[in-house]
Amino acid sequence: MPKLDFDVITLGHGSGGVLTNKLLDSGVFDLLSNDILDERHDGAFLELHGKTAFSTDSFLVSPIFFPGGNIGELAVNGTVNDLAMCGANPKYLSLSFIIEEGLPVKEFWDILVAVKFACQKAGVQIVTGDTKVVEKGKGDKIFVNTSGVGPIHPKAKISAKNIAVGDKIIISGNVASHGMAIMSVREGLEFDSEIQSDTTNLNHTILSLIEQFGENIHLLTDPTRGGVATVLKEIAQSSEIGIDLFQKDFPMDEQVASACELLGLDPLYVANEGLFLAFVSESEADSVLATLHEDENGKNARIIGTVVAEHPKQVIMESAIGGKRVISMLPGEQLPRIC
Amino acid sequence: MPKLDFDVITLGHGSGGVLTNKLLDSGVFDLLSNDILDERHDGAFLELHGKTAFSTDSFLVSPIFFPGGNIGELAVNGTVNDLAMCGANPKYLSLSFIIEEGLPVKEFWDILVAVKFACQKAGVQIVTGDTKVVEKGKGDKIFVNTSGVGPIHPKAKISAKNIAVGDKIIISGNVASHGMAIMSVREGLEFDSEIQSDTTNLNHTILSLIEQFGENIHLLTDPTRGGVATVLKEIAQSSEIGIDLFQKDFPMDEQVASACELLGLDPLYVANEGLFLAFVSESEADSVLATLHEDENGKNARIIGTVVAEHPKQVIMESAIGGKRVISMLPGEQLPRIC
Amino acid sequence: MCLAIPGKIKSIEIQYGGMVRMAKVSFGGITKEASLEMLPDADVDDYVLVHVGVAISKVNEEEAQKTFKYLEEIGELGELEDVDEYLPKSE
Amino acid sequence: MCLAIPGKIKSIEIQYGGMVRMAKVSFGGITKEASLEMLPDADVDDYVLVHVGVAISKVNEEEAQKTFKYLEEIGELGELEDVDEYLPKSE
Amino acid sequence: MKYMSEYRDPELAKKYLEEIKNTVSRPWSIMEVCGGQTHSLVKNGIIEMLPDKVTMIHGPGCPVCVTPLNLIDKAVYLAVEKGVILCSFGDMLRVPGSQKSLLEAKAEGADVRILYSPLEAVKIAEDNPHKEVVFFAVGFETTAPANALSVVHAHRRGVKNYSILASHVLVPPAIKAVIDDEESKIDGFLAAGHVCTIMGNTEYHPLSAAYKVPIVVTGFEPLDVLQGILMVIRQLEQSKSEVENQYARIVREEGNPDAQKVIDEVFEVRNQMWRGIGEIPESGYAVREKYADFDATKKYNVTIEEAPENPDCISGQIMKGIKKPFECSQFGKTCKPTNPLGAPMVSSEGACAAYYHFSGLVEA
Amino acid sequence: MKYMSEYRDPELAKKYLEEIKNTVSRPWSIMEVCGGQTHSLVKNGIIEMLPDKVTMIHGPGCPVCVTPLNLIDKAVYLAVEKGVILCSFGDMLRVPGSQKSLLEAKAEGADVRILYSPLEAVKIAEDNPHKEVVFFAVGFETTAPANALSVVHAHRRGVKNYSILASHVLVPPAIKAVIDDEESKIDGFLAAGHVCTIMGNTEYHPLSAAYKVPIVVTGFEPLDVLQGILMVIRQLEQSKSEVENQYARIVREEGNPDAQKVIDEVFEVRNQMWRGIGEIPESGYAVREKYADFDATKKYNVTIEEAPENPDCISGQIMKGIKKPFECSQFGKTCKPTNPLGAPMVSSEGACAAYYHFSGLVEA
Ligand code: SF4
Ligand code: SF4
Ligand SMILES: [Mg+2]
Ligand SMILES: [Mg+2]
Ligand SMILES: [Mg+2]
Ligand SMILES: [Mg+2]
Ligand SMILES: [Mg+2]
Ligand SMILES: [Mg+2]
Ligand SMILES: [Mg+2]
Ligand SMILES: [Mg+2]
Ligand SMILES: [Mg+2]
Ligand SMILES: [Mg+2]
Repeated sequence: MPKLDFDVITLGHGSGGVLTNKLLDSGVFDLLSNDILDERHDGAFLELHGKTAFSTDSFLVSPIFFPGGNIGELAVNGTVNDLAMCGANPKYLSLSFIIEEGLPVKEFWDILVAVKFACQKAGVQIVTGDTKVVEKGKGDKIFVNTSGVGPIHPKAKISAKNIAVGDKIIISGNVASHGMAIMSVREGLEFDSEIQSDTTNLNHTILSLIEQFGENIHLLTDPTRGGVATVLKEIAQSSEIGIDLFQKDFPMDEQVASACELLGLDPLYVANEGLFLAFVSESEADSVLATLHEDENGKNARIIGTVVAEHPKQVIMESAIGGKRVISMLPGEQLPRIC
Repeated sequence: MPKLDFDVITLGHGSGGVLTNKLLDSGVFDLLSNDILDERHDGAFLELHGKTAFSTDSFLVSPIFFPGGNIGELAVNGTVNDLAMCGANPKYLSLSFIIEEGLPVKEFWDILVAVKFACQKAGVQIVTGDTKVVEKGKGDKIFVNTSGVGPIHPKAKISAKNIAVGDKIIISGNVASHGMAIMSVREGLEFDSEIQSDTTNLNHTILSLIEQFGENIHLLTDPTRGGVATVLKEIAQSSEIGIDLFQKDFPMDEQVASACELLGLDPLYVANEGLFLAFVSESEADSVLATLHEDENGKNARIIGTVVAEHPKQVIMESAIGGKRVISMLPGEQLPRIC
Repeated sequence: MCLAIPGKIKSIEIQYGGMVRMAKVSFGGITKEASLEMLPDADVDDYVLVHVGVAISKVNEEEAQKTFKYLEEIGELGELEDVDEYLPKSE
Repeated sequence: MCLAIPGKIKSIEIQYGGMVRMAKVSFGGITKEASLEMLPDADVDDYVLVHVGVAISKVNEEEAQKTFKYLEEIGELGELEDVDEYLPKSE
Repeated sequence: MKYMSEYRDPELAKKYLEEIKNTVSRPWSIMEVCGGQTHSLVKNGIIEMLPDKVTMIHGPGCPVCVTPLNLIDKAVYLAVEKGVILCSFGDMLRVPGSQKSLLEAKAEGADVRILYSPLEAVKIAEDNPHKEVVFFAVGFETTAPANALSVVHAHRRGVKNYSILASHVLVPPAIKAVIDDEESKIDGFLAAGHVCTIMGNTEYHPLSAAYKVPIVVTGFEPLDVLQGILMVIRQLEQSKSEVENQYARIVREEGNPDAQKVIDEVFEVRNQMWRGIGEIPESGYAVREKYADFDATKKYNVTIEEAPENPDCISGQIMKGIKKPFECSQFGKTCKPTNPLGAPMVSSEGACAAYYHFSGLVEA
Repeated sequence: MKYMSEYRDPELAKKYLEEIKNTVSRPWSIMEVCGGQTHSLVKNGIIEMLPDKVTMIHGPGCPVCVTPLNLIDKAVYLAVEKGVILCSFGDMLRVPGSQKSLLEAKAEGADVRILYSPLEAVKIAEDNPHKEVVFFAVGFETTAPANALSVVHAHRRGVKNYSILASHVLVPPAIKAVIDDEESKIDGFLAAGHVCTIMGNTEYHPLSAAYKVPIVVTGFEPLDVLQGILMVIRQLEQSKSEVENQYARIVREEGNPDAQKVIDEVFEVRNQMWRGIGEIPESGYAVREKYADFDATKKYNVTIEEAPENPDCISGQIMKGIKKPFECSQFGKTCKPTNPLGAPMVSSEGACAAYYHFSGLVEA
């Protein structure tokens, strides 16, 4: 970390004046240096050709540092993954901070370092950015927005319209790890072996699936906010398909499961990162699964459900003991229950 | 406004579940409807060809409704203008909200309406978006991030490297109006005839200048945070040029000037919107000015300075009475003074 | 349901100058504090049922097996496999 | 500098049950409240100097012109144009 | 988890279901008293797996659901008007008051905090000596020791800015009220295992004898519930009416005497309003005079006018098992978990919400 | 604006400059006492336009700059440790205390508010009855009536949670201290027009007579300052030492008696520490015993150890006109407006900051 003559971010650092320039010139942003970003104009100059995906997300997470990561890599991975879910090869990201005054510069630095490594791992560049500062009590340490663009893979045919009866629904890994890693900090849970957020970039995994299976990948989506249940119910509703799920097939870390029991939370509604759902042709489902098992990001992948002609718009889950229940969307925030 | 069964935005609306879907389906976002946005995937699918500009900004302003506009149009215009300053034709925007719980839905609606009209006026589309909600006391009503892309005009040659000695610096309109319109609300100032923020999209104005004057437009920049003084000092420093300014030539609304006197603020450091600075060839300066005077966004345009060989990196202003002073950057937030 | 789940006491600590006996209780790999004031004789390695941060019952190991044996006991399940199969596994 | 600027009283209001006399003062098109407690005889249309929300002096119109006349007065400026040119214009 | 996942074994569940099918000879209505059992039945899809002759009736077993409207209004008042730090269990936040829920009060800026345990509230009070902290102490007998303990802790540690807004409801008087209602026709009960963990089973023997109903104290895992149902049916088929303990791994006949002691130290039995049901004699706890300083109702002496319940909501009949949620005219229409008209639509333990979420009767 | 922009006329300014040039025959050092005049000189580029023979010396005329370090530490303490709503004028926020500035305290979460007027602070106190509100009442004589008035208002309106942390400094004793310093060689003074608006000119006659220096009470617009300079030079050239009033449109010989009355009602004269200069006898105001309830120093009885000033900072010599800012070894190096070592680098009225911003001696 470069030596600075300030320890915390203050309003002045967002005022656009000397302090803003001082922050910009302090060297902290050198971490992200590349030819495009270094131009430092009002925007970045890119070359793009043809079908392109464009996505945005704002990230707010408390705590900003959590087991397995921090808000910086979350923000990079979030947009990288949204682009990947479109079948795109994420290339250029914007990075915009809203910092609450008083944030230690050290924490800001750590976030930038995480951004840098997440970008490296994903193979993307931050090409334009923005830093704003809000008064104490008008923010929550730091909010990060990333937006991104990238060319769509020529073999990608990702669209909910391609979903067909018989399609298998593959989940790429354990559910609820990210949400519970964060909840564990908030609720003061201690884990025997740490539960980690599995935030990571999925673009390499996804693109090699598309490369290999092309139009047999019908839909990709990352079940972040609202969890697996909500995102599947959304798809069932908007695409007017029926979905059957099997509780016993859901991969889940035992500690994560225990934490959910303790707090009375349903893991199907807990937020995920570094996880995706793929709707794939029945015929290729096993091959996709086998390919995923070779990948670090897919080693726990499982088929959790099937697209069915019956009960359109409904998601029905068979419980571990064989009973059936209907899956609806998360009605509001999941709050820890006592009863 | 569509009839809704909720009056305020709550945490649940950002949870990703039913309420989020309810908000998405409520019809409020139908305002922004277009084919690309309506796909509702994790990102938007675009066609882009060749040199493209990409820019981002997060917008936080208090109050969110101010004389002459609101944060919604500010956010659209901000990114539209940043793209225009790159010589680009802004086409596609992302729109990301961070809402503090408790925001009246009516206010959210009014912001979306402003977004819509600002998009229409600028000729851009919102193609992807995101809505997050933070707990009360962890935000400030609403923060808006926009990012945008657009093809660069073939005749555009915008680069600080093109600035030459003799270049004239043109300001497109009155200084300090936006900042003082906002300050007036915060400080409880009443204006005889309302001071209005001049937030607006400048892309049409800019692109017609580029169309007409091509490479004679050397640099474009919008003096937002930090004001005219800071942005010119930044350019002088990074491009190692000298700049002479003439105080008497600065166009300013009389009420704005009075408000600055009252609060002890220097209008040169007050934030602007809907305003740009152009560095243009000496030979074309008068023609550029004449063209601007025909444009609603340039009717008060003036030449305020010249690029000089003397005092590189320094900006020197001749006061109204003929004395000289050096212009430096805003040292921190401008705070109202008593003494 | 008065959400309550069973966990194993890992350690016991006396807090507030002897006023409160608190346990670290492990629930399938996660640990949370619980008051032992309602179970003065609970000790390390005991399984206890915890509700809103208070341990309210010690699990009776012998009784715990009855659910697995019940069908056999009522004599209606001749060919029931070895009951042990269902018994809590040792960790 | 003890930032203080002159403005014109537009209206006067009695606040806090007669305790405080407040004026709306117009400064070149903007209006702000100021206490008149230090200037009990100030009235609507008077120009007053306001510092941190308190009017502290009434502007003396006659004296105000002396700065424009001074050079003439000290006899050093034979060809001084008509002083009126510099006088405050009526609105 | 040990003593938990073993009771989810699918094969044994199948065998229990078979045995239930083999045992039942004619229709029986069984009420699971506790919302946790309702949750387990619905979430595991057990209801559809039971033979048609077995009808499960969801009882009043969600303390959140039966917390009186007026008390929620008081909690909101304390948070909004008195500026206290109002602490509560998460499920209490969404319950509608007559004007607003605690969640809405929070969205408007009140300092409402969700806690896992009332003991944490005492710490918050210690950490915020300049603020008043009120814990909204709802619950059945199960939660009473923890709530009482928080008062004892605050008292011992000299924490003066802590109090509880108590709304405790007691299960046996509620069962009695249900049986006494002439419209209700319930043949047997699954009693609430965790309530009995505290209070023991002794109160149920006279009930079972007087009304001639089988009562089986039951746990919450699928096998627990299935075994409980089987035990009730076996009694019914054999015309028995006894108290049995399915959940003996947790529940002792005499309950937990230490827990009873701390309850008795802090609380005394009183008549209690049950939302949707009405007043039930001797069915709740009040804070004893001795601890009046920790009783938020006395400390703030708040009187809030009784607001009328939504007249369309038939939650009382639902909680007594007289009607099923889908027989309510508002169910899934104006009344949804995102906009509950009555309390049983709020907590996922509530009978209406349980049906709404898991049984697929409505489009979410 | 009327009575303002007229005094910025470029042509008349040129004529004043010409006249000054024609009048001056040998070098003179003139101190503008008030930071507002410094600001005007620097911002309008007047210093470079004056003939070389006229040297302007920047006086101690920034009340923010001379507020004692210890008092800033107290304000920070009240905001951070006592949790009061600390209100202040904007320029006070950046002044470094021994640990931190109020701006830094604010960034760390203290409730520090910038106000335009002390009268607003009384309203804040009324609106926040459960909080303590302290106004950091700094200023010269000019600001004293407003600060005193806030106390009178609070007293009359029965506002008990309001007090002021007073740090008033008086100009005439400071001028005397400057003249008395043997190192300083000042030939004439521009007195501070707004201070005289309150106090009148009478105090300056004995000073001018005793020390044989011309004193011209001067305004703040370019023509005011130029006329004031010309008036001083004319006296000097004619070996006069009188008190003249350049700013008669605002300043009456007797000042403002109503303002003096409210000052006298609330304050009494005391010895006062001036940051960078030291104690000057009878150069400040203390809140009278009668209003002790509104005196934050008494109300909170805070004692904070005197911290040493930064030894490299020569602000005392600068404020007495003995040295110029660029003669300070730290100027523009370790000491900048974004990181001020001494107070004159803080407010743009401060001599060091004025030089830093406007005169181009450093790379910003
Ligand atoms: S569905 Fe709603 S209105 Fe009907 S009984 Fe249940 S809670 Fe009341
Ligand atoms: S430049 Fe800084 S260190 Fe030097 S005298 Fe001025 S304030 Fe003090
Ligand atoms: Mg996205
Ligand atoms: Mg990680
Ligand atoms: Mg996303
Ligand atoms: Mg996504
Ligand atoms: Mg920006
Ligand atoms: Mg930008
Ligand atoms: Mg507008
Ligand atoms: Mg911008
Ligand atoms: Mg810009
Ligand atoms: Mg999103």
